[in-house]
Amino acid sequence: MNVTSFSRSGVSDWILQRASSVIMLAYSLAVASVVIPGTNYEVWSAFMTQVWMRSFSTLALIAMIAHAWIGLWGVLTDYVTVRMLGSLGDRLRFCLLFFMVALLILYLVWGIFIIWGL
Amino acid sequence: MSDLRTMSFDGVIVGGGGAGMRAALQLSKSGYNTAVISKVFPTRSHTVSAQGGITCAIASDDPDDDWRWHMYDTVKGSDYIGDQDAIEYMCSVGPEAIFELEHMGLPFSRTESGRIYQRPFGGQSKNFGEGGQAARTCAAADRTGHALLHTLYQNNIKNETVFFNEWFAVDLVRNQSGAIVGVIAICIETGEVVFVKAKATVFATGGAGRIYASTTNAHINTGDGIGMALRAGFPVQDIEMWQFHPTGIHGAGTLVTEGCRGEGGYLINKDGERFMERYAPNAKDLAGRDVVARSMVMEIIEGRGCGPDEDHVFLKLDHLGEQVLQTRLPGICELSKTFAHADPVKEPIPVVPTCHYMMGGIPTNVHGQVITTDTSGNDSIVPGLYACGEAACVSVHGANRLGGNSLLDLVVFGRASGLFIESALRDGIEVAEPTSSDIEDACNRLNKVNECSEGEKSSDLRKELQNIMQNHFGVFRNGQYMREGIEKLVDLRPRIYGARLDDNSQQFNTARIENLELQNLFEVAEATAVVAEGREESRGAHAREDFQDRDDENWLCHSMYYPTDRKVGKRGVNFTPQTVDTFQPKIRTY
Amino acid sequence: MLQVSLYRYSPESDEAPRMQDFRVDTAGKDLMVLDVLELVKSQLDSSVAYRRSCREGVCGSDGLNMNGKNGLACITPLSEVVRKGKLVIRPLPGLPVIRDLVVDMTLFYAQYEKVEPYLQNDETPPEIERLQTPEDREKLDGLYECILCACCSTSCPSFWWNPDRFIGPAGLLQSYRFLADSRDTATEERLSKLEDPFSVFRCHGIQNCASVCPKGLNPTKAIGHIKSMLLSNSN
Amino acid sequence: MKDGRPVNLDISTMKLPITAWASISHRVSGILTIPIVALFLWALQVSLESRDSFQILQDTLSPPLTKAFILLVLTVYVYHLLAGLKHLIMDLGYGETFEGGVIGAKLLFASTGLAFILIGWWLW
Repeated sequence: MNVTSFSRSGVSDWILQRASSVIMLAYSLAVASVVIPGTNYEVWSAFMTQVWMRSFSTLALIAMIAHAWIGLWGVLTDYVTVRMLGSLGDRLRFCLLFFMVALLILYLVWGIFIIWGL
Repeated sequence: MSDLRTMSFDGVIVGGGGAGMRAALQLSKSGYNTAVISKVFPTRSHTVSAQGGITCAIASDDPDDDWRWHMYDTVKGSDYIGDQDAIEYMCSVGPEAIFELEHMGLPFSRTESGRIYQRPFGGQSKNFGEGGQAARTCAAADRTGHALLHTLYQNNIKNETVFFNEWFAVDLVRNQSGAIVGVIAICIETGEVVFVKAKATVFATGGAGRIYASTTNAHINTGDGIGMALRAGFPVQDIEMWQFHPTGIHGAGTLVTEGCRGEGGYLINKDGERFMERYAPNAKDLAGRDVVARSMVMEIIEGRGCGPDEDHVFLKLDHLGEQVLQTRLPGICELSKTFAHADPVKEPIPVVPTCHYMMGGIPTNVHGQVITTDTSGNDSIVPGLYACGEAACVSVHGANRLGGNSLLDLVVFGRASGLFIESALRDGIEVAEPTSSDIEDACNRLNKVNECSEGEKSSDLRKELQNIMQNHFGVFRNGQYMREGIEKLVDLRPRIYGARLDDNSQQFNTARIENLELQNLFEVAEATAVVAEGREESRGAHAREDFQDRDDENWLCHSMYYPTDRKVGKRGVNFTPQTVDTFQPKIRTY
Repeated sequence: MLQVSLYRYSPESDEAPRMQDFRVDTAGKDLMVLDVLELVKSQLDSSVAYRRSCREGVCGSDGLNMNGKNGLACITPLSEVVRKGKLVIRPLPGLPVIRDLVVDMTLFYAQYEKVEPYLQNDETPPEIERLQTPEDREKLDGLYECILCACCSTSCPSFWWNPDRFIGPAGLLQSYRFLADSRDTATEERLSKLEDPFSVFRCHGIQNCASVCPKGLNPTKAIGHIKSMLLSNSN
Repeated sequence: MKDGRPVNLDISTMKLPITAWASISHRVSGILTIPIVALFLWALQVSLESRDSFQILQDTLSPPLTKAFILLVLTVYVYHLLAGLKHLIMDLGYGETFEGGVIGAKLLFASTGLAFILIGWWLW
């Protein structure tokens, strides 16, 4: 089961989960600080295309991928297991995990295209 | 029934309490194939309820403390019918046994210098009674038994002892030459009956406080080992000696440790008077337990009891302050709030003397070997059978046990049994196989219990038994009244052995176990009754209204109860310790 | 009259578990739940199976789920759990039921044994006891008092889903009891066995454990300490 | 474990503390956040493409029903953030007592409620 965990270590997964959440929290605040007062295309676009903001967006995106992987892996290894579902459990979990990882990679590629305006 | 599955071990220990697990640990450490049969998961054994501590001269509180002083106290406490060689062994080996426990991880409370914390307990003195109150009871807050039992279980895990948890031993198996070769046991979970064969069988089955209606004892304290020994025809010793603990919570029966009084608490009557000053001017509330319990009953009889029915007294603790109570007696505060609805920080705890400990039991020597007496009254060893802990009578408690000595007893003699069996196994033990009829004999009782489809409900019979014992064989005893009690027991015997079993299922059938336990309770109760009536004197916990004085001329001896003819006999007390002078019987005052 | 609803299952006669109702005369007293069970067994149905021993909350035998919450039957007064005159007693959640209110605790004990719950110290012990300051001893308070009743672990969802991989609150509390003991020298080895994603890190701070512990202990906090130790150990 | 033994695990019979509900909803909101991320990415893409598409996005998001949907989505996301924040605070050793956990859970639910109102007020 550990093979499919993000870092294969509980300690590193745990640290990554925390670190990524701090990054996303900060990123959400940064974006909110521009969006909440109300914005227009010029301001918004200028803000988001600064190099540091593009880097920050990329970092947040990667943090989100790691965070979601670790979180979902936890969920799947709780409920979608041989113990819970019988012999089907392991295969079903691998399928779902594969699907989730594929989706997250899709997010990553898509996000990078958006962020860097490619 | 000879098609029973057989499991073989070098040593099998019946009972997973402190004594059993200490014996098992000794054996499994030395590499022998050791099994423990316990009717509950080991940490649920009654040792877990021991609170105050384990008395031993480790010289922490007083660097000059001496095990001989502890021995003096114990001999005096026993009212001089404790065997002095056994007491000498316990008190002198004690410190080593305590330090071993600490090395195993037992979380003792500590003094500022980092040593084990010791508190004063009843009956403790320095310098052979001349040096005032001693503080000799090693404690882990007020959860010493819990800490001890868990530590022993943990170390048995470490040493890979085989545990048969939730297995119930039914009866002994004896071969044609009369040697004990194991027990018949039921796996409670599956209902399977198995012959557990062993070169050494150790009874560490604990006490039988459930013979009384009001007891500090757990539901499981049904004297199974005593019952099995008596049915096998072996005598029991000093079985009339039952300790009533002064402070059981009124109504609930739950124990409040003597450590409360050791820490400075005291008893008061309805006038708020500290009445123990009258009964024991020197030791006051820390006199022997028998003395304190009788004094409490006297107060109640004379109309100075507390509460609407004037049927209890109060244990006052509030003057000790919240800080002391929370660090030294946290468990007591919990128990009192739960069972007496009284917060000791603010109000006193209602208490009453409650059946607590069986001083008597299966007679053994210091190696745990079970002793019987032959026709001419000489001691002889029962081959293959050992006993330790409360089930055994070594005897270190005589007619009255001192607080904190039970834990020391079970550790020291559990260990001693293990050590002896270890060396016996090394020398080689040859046992003749039991025949199939030997095994069948041992299954007899179980078969009969299973077949009882008529008869009375065992729960009603149990209640009846407990009430007879409570009313006729309590703190104060009287010949006439005891004889009436014995008659009631005669009537009760066939009814208990014919008790109905409604539930014939195999898996986790607790009704069947309870019927088997009830028969064991009955055997202990009957032995108690017969001997209590027979011992015509007052000594230690045995207080008779019709024989109020101690009679050293006739009764400075152990009582023996022979089950085959239900007769009372006598056995000499050992007065010859090996390294110290004999402590001569004196008038016992506190 | 108290209406008591018991979870019944006998492997020999029941296909599936069922609830059985009893009416118990408590004589208006605020009994403990265990007293009620004893009344049912002695007066109404001797075949009801449950565990009990000390009846004062120190042996840990009678952990049960009473009106939805785990606790010890012997120290839970009716006034604390009964709602609308009704008491529903079910076995501890998440463990296989052997019969009625008796669960198979094999997995629970296995997790306890996994943490090597015994003092490890290879140094030769002194002639007397090992010394320990009162301050160091105090670190064991709130840990060593565990009675292994399993109320905590069987109220923990993480333990429900992974009882074979997640050590669970009871085992981890004991794990920390030895990590925190100044006399134990196996700290590194102990920690290295806890680093995987399941043993400790399945704890999500749900705190059901602390909310049910009949001894008022707090496994969540102990687990927090273990996590901190693992963190500083990995640096 | 012997096969065929039943297990008592009917959550509807259980009384769970508020801390458990906080934790369960943290997990549920986390799972919901996965598709929400796709929405965010889409919105980001459309908002950055051109001035026109930015306008189209604003128009798309203005009907009341859509606003209500956004309110829900943002609340779920904010709940997950706040619950995560609570976790971080607990990791630092605060609120590890059960009482502390209860207060934390109450604060979490209260602040999420507040966030719901504020987001709603902001949207309209």
